[in-house]
Amino acid sequence: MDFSNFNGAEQAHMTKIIEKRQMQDFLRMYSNLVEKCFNTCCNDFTSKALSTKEETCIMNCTEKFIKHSERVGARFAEQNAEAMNAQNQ
Amino acid sequence: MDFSNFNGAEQAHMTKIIEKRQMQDFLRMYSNLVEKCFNTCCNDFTSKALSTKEETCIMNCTEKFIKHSERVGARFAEQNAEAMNAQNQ
Amino acid sequence: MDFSNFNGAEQAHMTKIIEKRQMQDFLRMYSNLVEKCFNTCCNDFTSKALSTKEETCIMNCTEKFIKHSERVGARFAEQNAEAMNAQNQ
Amino acid sequence: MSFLRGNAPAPGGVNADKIEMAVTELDTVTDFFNRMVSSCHAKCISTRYAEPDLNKGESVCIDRCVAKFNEVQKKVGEKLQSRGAANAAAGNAATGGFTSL
Amino acid sequence: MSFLRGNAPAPGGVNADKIEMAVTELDTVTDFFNRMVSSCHAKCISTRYAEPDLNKGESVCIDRCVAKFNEVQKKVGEKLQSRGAANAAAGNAATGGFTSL
Amino acid sequence: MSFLRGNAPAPGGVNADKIEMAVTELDTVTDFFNRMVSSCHAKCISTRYAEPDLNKGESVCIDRCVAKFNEVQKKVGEKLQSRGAANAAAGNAATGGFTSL
Repeated sequence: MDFSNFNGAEQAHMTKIIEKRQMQDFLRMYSNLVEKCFNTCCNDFTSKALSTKEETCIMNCTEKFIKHSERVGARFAEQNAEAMNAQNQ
Repeated sequence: MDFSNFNGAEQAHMTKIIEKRQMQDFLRMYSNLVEKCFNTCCNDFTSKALSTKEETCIMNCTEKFIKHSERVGARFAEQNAEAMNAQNQ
Repeated sequence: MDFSNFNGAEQAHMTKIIEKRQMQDFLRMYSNLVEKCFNTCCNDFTSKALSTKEETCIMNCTEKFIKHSERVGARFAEQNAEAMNAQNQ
Repeated sequence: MSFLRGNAPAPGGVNADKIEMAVTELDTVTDFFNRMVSSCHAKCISTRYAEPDLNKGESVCIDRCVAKFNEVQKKVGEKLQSRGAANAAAGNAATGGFTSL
Repeated sequence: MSFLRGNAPAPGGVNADKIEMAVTELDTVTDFFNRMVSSCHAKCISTRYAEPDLNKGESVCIDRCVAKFNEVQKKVGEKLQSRGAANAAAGNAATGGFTSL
Repeated sequence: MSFLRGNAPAPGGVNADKIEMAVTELDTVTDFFNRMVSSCHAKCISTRYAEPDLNKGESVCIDRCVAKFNEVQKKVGEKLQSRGAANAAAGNAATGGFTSL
């Protein structure tokens, strides 16, 4: 996004909004992760405690999802940068 | 949630917001129920009227979903209360 | 919806809000279409370019979804009009 | 956000509560419509996407699907109303404990 | 929307930032609860809908499901915290490039 | 919520419409990114979760998936633009009847 035509007050406003969105995005990713990993890893309800196998699955699922998001984010940023360069030429 | 550090005006504001959220949550549950029960119960589109079998399924689906939500809510509240007690000790 | 009891200023406000919602609805439909058609049509990740087959699928999926939405919208509007007539009699 | 304005009259004679209720209604109908589009798409549209047009079978299916979806909405609405008190309890359970002032 | 009010004191002595934080907390817990309802419904409730009541097996399943879902929330939360810095990086990648002022 | 302020200049010289448009853009890109993450996760990541790292096959799949998802976005966007008038009609059908003042 391009904020070069924003004055100081407008930039300050946008910074506040972006910070708020980032917190909301983080919270959304958190509950999203809980839901996704629970749905994939927990299939035995004969006990209320997490089994060792389930716990390992949850940990790997969380770790892998974050690495996945990071990789998607990196590729996405590269493509946006390329698109922006193409536009400026 | 703990609103003990809220003054009178702030508590009044929160009450209004919570009331609004409760209405929104109810409307969301309503459309969610329609979607979920329709998707599960209606699979015959040779007629536009609900069959007796479909209608029974819809009624049971609705009733059961509400009882399910109530039970989840009760267990959830218990766990929160326990967690809060543990924190205060 | 019935805005007959809205004064001029209120109608102007509602018009602005509705315009904003229509733009948001359009953007939501756009990303929804991308997600839905991608999920259905793209299943081969041995290449990063869209195959001819995938591209045809994406185009048909998009076109068909729009026609589907239009038809649902038309039927929905008819039913609402009928319901409204029934109420006024 | 009428709650941020207290009871002061809004500029230009706009009743913020009236606007808020109309917006809630608009959002509710839109949400309902979007779910109907999505459900009927899943029920009626073949995912092979061999052609861009709705075929006869799909078109007829959509018409019936919309009618049925509306009927389901009515049935569920009646059920929720007849349950009244019980629902209120469910609502409280849902926000159980953490929204009491 | 406290950001539209600048630093002016709100009418009636309301601290808009405090309200905003409480609303974020409320929305987060509600979202979490709704996902728990939905996940446990998928895990525990038979979709045949032959009767309107929860049977014994479903009831027991719900109780365990809620406990397990909460445990998963804790585990995932701990993981995210221990990853701290890495997460911040992910957050930046997610909004990569397009939110820098 | 610029519509609640009428045409009065906002405090501190902030153009509320400009802010609103930037926020819409931010939310649109975020929504798009989240759907891309979710779709590519479903396409590329094995749900066995035997180890915490992306393996070679998954990594390559993600790279291609992102490129393909972006191409699909372009194709769909072009289609929507070329349909222009028809889309406007669809938008009206969607909010059919209930939003006319």
